[in-house]
Amino acid sequence: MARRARRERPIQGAPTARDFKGDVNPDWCPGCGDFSVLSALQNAYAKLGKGNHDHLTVSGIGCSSNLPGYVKTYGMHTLHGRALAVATGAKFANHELNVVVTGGDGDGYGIGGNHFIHTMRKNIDLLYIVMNNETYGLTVGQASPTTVVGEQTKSTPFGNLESPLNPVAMAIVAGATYVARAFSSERAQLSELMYNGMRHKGFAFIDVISPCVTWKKEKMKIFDYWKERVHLLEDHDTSDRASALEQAVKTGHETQLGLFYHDTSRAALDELEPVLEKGPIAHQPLGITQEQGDAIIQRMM
Amino acid sequence: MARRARRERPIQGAPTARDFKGDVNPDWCPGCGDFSVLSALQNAYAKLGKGNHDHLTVSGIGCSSNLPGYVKTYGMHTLHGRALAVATGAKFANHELNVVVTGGDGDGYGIGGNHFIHTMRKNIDLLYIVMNNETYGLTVGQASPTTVVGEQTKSTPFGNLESPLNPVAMAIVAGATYVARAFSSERAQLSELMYNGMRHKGFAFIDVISPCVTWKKEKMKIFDYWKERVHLLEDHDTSDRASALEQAVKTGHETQLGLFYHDTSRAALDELEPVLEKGPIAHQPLGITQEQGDAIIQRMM
Amino acid sequence: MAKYDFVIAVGGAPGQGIETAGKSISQICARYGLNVFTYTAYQSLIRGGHSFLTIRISSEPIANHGDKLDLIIALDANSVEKHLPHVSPGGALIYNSDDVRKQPERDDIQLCPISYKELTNDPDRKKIMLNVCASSVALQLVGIDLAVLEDIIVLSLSKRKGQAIVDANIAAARASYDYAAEHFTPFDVQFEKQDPPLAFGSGNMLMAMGGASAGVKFYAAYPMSPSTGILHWMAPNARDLGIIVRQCEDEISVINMVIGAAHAGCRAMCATSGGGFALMTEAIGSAGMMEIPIVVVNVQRGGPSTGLPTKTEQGDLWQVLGASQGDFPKIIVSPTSIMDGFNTIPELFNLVDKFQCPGMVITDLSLAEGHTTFAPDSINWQPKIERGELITEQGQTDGEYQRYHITDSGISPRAIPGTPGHMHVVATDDHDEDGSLISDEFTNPHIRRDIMEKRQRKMEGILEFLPPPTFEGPDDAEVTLIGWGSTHGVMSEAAQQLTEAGIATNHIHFKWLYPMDEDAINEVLAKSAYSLIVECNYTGQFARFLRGETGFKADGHIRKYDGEPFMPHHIVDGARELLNSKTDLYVPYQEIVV
Amino acid sequence: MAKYDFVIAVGGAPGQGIETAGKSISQICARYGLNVFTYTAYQSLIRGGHSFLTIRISSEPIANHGDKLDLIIALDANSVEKHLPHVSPGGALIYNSDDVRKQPERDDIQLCPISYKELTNDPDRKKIMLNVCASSVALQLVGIDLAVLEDIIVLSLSKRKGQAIVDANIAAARASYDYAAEHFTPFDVQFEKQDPPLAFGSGNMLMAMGGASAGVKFYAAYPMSPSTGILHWMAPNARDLGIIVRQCEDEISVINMVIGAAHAGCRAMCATSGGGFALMTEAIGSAGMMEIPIVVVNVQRGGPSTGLPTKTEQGDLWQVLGASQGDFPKIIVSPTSIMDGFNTIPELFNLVDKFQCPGMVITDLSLAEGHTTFAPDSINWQPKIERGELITEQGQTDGEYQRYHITDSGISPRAIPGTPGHMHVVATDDHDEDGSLISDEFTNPHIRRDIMEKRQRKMEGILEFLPPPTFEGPDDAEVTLIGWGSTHGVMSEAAQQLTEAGIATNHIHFKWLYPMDEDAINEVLAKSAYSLIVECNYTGQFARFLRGETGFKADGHIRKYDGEPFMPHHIVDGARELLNSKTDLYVPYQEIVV
Ligand SMILES: Cc1ncc(C[n+]2csc(CCOP(=O)(O)OP(=O)(O)O)c2C)c(N)n1
Ligand SMILES: Cc1ncc(C[n+]2csc(CCOP(=O)(O)OP(=O)(O)O)c2C)c(N)n1
Ligand code: SF4
Ligand code: SF4
Ligand SMILES: [Mg+2]
Ligand SMILES: [Mg+2]
Repeated sequence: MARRARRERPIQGAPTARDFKGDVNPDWCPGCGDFSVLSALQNAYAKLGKGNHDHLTVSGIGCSSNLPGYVKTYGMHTLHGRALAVATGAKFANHELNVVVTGGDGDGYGIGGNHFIHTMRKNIDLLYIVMNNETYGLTVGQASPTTVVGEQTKSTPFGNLESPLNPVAMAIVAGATYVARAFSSERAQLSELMYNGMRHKGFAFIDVISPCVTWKKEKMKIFDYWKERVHLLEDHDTSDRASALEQAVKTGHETQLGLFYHDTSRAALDELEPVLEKGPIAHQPLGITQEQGDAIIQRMM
Repeated sequence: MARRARRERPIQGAPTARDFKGDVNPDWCPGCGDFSVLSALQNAYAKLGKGNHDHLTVSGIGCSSNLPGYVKTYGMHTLHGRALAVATGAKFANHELNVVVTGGDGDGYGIGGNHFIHTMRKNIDLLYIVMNNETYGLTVGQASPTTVVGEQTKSTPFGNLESPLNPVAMAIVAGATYVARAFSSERAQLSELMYNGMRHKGFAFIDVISPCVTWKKEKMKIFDYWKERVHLLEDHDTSDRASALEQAVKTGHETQLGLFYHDTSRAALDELEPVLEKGPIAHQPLGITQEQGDAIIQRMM
Repeated sequence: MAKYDFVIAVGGAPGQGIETAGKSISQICARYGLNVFTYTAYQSLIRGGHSFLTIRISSEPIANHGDKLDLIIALDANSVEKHLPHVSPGGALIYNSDDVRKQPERDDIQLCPISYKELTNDPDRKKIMLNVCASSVALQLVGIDLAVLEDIIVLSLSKRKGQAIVDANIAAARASYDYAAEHFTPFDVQFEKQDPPLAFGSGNMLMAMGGASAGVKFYAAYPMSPSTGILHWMAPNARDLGIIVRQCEDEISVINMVIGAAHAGCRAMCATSGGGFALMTEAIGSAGMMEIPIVVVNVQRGGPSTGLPTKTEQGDLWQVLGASQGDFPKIIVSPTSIMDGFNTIPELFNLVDKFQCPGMVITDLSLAEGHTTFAPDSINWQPKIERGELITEQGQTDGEYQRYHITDSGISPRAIPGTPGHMHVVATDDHDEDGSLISDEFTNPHIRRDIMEKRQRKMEGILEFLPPPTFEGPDDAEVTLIGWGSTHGVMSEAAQQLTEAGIATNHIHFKWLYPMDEDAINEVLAKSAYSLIVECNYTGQFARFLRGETGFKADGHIRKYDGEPFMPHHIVDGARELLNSKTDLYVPYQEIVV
Repeated sequence: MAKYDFVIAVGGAPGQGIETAGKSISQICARYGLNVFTYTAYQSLIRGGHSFLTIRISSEPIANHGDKLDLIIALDANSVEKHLPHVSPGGALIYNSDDVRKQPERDDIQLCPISYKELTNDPDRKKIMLNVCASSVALQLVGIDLAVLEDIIVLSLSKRKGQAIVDANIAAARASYDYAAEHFTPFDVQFEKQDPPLAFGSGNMLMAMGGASAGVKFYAAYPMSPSTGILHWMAPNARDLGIIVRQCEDEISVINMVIGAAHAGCRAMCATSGGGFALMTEAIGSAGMMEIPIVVVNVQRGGPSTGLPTKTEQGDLWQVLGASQGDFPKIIVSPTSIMDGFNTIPELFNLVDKFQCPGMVITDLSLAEGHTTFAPDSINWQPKIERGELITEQGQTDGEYQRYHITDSGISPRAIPGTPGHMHVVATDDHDEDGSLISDEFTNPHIRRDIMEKRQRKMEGILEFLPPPTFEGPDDAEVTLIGWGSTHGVMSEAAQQLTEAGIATNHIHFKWLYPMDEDAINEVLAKSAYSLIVECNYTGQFARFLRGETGFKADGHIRKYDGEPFMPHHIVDGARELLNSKTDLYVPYQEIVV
């Protein structure tokens, strides 16, 4: 949609959410849950206090995946399902960047499912925000891996027969070290979870209920539907993996919001890589020395 | 390796494991754990009592994935990582076939990880046997998604930095309805688990510790290594998902063998498909009737 | 009877009911027995953006959206501004005067302002019936009976919306119709009923229907524009027709499921667009190696990469040609019209079943999302079904069965799992006649050569079944237009226009793309005059491929790669310009910017 | 100094130490300053099967494994039987007489039975030192000093095995050497030391080294034969050289990580074989669209599909040409020798950095797993590194920054994330100059056309940097051999053999495959005599591609697709036969079946 004037002036003083407003206005449907996710993210970026250029926002393809265009950071709008892999590469190239990955449930849990599991297993230092609307929004409303049983969609006109995936439980089992669920309408909580997720060293994951007002049968009533179902996760020890899993598996018709699991004991993969001790490889001089080369040849003789 | 004479005579009387011996002798290294998996499978096939032609054994690519060539059933030796998807298609085409999928940890948990999760989520009626040797055997010994931290392999000469995946816990969370772990040396238990897995209507999964004697540092000592670590899962209610998960997550240096989880309440996806009520679609007459066609045209006018 | 060729276009923001207006107008014309072809320009957005639907209506058969815009319905102010210049002289513009600050100015067309406020009693002024008002005015101007419109409103709304809404819409339609009769001048062209009434559908629908008629029993998909229409047809029809429809986790699982289902005995099919097809390529090669017949449809959109999801292009030819590593038998076909999309599917299934190999359909958004009318009895619901050498019962072979038995034709009888006495393993590793891996026995280069030659011999057999490109128009021409696939309709018309303008032009068109019979094709190409290859991509993918297979080098090229499909005059202009210049490339300017 | 060209081959079951024997013999020769080229025929098995290692040794430079087998070491009975016929007349066969029931029979060669029992005191008779015994005999026969062998044994064993084992091996070597001196007749050819001593490595190693020298800082892989050698070099060298090496969950993540790393400022690379490459294709197009420079290596093996994992072929050309949907700038190169593999990587990185596009290296098992000797100082460890228009600091541009700024060259300066003041979004959707999606603003066809033309203009710039195919041999020839990539060495030698035999032959060879400069290439091709395209695949992938790009149609074709690489005489025989026949295709018979 209409593009706004480009602002190249550097941030003055402490950054504010406004400093993270992108050059393009979102093209989401009015009322889409993703708007709140965007503004929560802009807040979290601001709160972190770094310059715009220190962040890299990476996404796949989908309505939700259009997000990087709407924030003022470096951005990559990659292939459908591949954002986590691209982000991992970028993180290894420059581990000083704050790398945030955003996308949808189809993108992340459908086609991107394998990267989802393995990026968590490896505990890559990323914040991953999934705008879970339980549908394929951009392709006009088919079932997604989180669509509930019985729901009629364009691809399941007789009702969905497949059980949905439980992303939070999957994340805890697969090895994510910061696992949360949020609701886009609870914007303050969401922003706080994002902020802490960025500060967490390791893989931070937030499954955000971010309703689609266009393809969900209930249309705008979808927000009421969710408001009835969510409640805060309370009296929960976030360092207790077993209990986090127990809470996560419970999720059925009701959904708990908050931080399920936070493990500060496991190092992120980049912290374990001796090669990165000298600083980002993207900043290292290219090539190798003659001495290194000679040593290699020596071993070949 | 040397091919044996082709036997086309039909099974006489109750089938025995010998009836399921393939035309080709395995080319695995002497001592490889996969031999026991193969013979346990031949036993289980025999015990099920059907004809050879009623079974379809499907695999990907890897040492372990060579298995379909060594059993006397219909077989598909598909692409690396894709066996579950191919098997799902075959099962839907002819749900009267007993479809068994065999493969390795790299094939199933590495490149095939997305199919692994989603096939379980959908509860497709398959038996999936993973010969987990914690390495990429056929490609001469790189780290796999189940390789333990610190292990030196061809791809991790300084020691593996990545945490391994927990396949049993993943399976329970993702929606498999029959989840077990076995050890190739415990052949009787393995065969029994396979037999029950075939009879289970829904997705049955067995993670089998099947040591590689060639690429594991300990070589033949690998069996001793495992024998010290495994013990039977006892006093466990297999219908209790939470407790199954608790047991599965515990797995660290010690490994429990047996059936973790068995859910008989959830229907397999083919049972939910009204289209299959008339029998396998592979046996239905092709095309549509003139009346059906006319009705379609009518809706277009 | 009067001959006419008239174009109505509807512009507006998504959500304003452009599709509904377009569908109503098209359906009314179809019921009138008129020929309709539509094309919609839109964006990869759910809300916002701008859509522009072109409905060409003719008393004669048509196969593209034409050159002119006689009557434009502008549903919002933006459309008025954007499309005012696009109305052909003598045409008309219908717009909502409530909305427009500055009245549009053009002397050479009829301006038809209507006031939504006055025509409806929509208390919220949500303008949800604006499309109905504007359509009614349009239909009045071309002489369509109001009753027909009312029928359509009742039919399309009643089920979902309830009587009050239907009544309000009908009232708005009547008021608008009457208003038009009173205030505007009707067109000289007045639509007349023809016989028989026609049906109306898109390329995607017709390919899906072709699949159903061919006996597809397993259809798998992962949504991807512009191929999703096939899934959206298959899913609601599945239960009725006994088709299993699966939405999968990704395109890799889609095609591998299709392969599994095909191996187990079904006719199985899938469709996607370029990016999804890229993910499928590895498995296409595996179907070639295992000799499993499957059909994969690639509905091209603007590339490269995610590209232009809602725009058209013929840019994936080399991707389809180069799908998967190594050499293996395969068939590639590109339907030449929406209706041909229906027929191509059973034709291709018969070939892939006979030759046990993957078949690929390469088409594009312009056909797949384009809609056309067709005579109901032009559809052959029960095409010939030939499944090739299939073993489904014990005793069909005597003695030893070898899945990959080496034969002169390269075709080895195929036993379906579940059949007693024919157990075998199909493998993606290369294998001996009986399916055992060559690598399992010393990788014998002689066995390898034999089995490779067996497979590739099938390509010679396939060639015999593929007709050469069509040749249309005068033998003795000044210009020859050469094209492939979806552009047949627009090129035919361009050839005709050129011929009528005194530049005799003929037209060679390719449907079957691979394998190519060099001699047979060169025989047709030998009839070329000054030859121009017309295609919808940047590098001339077809021209380069054709030259490689036949040595044929065209004299010039007309290429478009801005996302919008060719209109006939783009080609006519290109031919004129190239005839008179020393350059060999013409890239048309896209006048209608949406 | 005497000139000689001698081939030693070692056959046996995997696990018998064939690789060790081969490596020792090769390394000894390398230290002698002799030129060595090796090729190993093996299967996709871990145990079982049969391996056959050919070591060609020459006083002159060589680039293929030759035509003959002067001396065969048969480590097991199976090898004796299999390879007895392969020994060239006047040659010799070394075998373990303990093992062989029936003594081999041939009058025209020297039979050299040795008794493992007698030569060693290996109490378990595990024959683990048989390779050492046989190598010692072989080396004695060609006049190599025992001391050199001892050095190699000490070097290769000491670290891992301990002194006792080293001593036993040395004792066995000595006993065998002495036994040979006493019982067998030395060859006329006696190897002589040359200067300087040479290094020895495989194509995979040299491509990896080329990557390191080019400044690759991020290497990702998923294991796939025959490309895994690059990973196996990168992984142990990573820490020393400051390279991040990641093994990923699949090839899709491999290439997407490489794209991420490249975008963030690294030189990043990956390698795979055909099936893995198929999975990478979608992302290759995305690198084209986002304009991110990456290098992807496809080491071809026998196809289609999983095919022949341990065999060679040039069968993926069309897959690489057709990788991903749509048109986008890209560069495809095929190294012409093992050493050229080293140089190609930095050359390609400079190009992709300059033109911000994906670069693809297409090579095959014969080069990647073939080993050769080379002079240590022939390696340029510090090649020119040119990163193109890169913005890494604030102030490099004044005012507004547009990532995809439209320029005459099509190249837009590239800002690296982390650089202040140059924030932008790269997108796989098509986009405007500033990176905003075209679909976000009415999918403007004019913007689309401009940005597409901007991207494609880079292809013209690239052309200027790509040298035409090489031309070698007499201008005035009877036959012209035309090839691409890995076959350079064997074709050169075939051309020479033909010329020596009175059929004057020249040789045109392609390294840079895409884009192709039609005129420049036709200028070289114009020098062709009776032209034969030589390639290692079934359908003539290169011939068809070359014809498409240039119109050139060869007079004949020599093709091999049985998994084994060409030997010079295959081509010589083919040229002779085609010259004298009416057919235009020759497929050599593979004599050595392993
Ligand atoms: C390989 C590939 N397959 C399919 C598509 C089509 N596609 C675009 S977005 C999308 C789904 C988006 O769903 P989700 O990720 O949940 O995002 P949402 O639109 O719901 O926010 C699909 C299937 C694609 N772009 N690429
Ligand atoms: C797409 C693709 N990538 C890579 C390969 C190479 N490959 C063959 S087997 C294998 C790993 C096998 O490991 P696993 O599945 O654990 O089986 P194992 O050999 O250990 O039994 C790989 C990577 C391939 N065949 N296809
Ligand atoms: S379609 Fe749904 S998810 Fe997409 S922008 Fe609209 S409301 Fe949001
Ligand atoms: S390499 Fe390992 S897994 Fe493969 S056959 Fe040998 S022992 Fe078994
Ligand atoms: Mg979604
Ligand atoms: Mg394994």
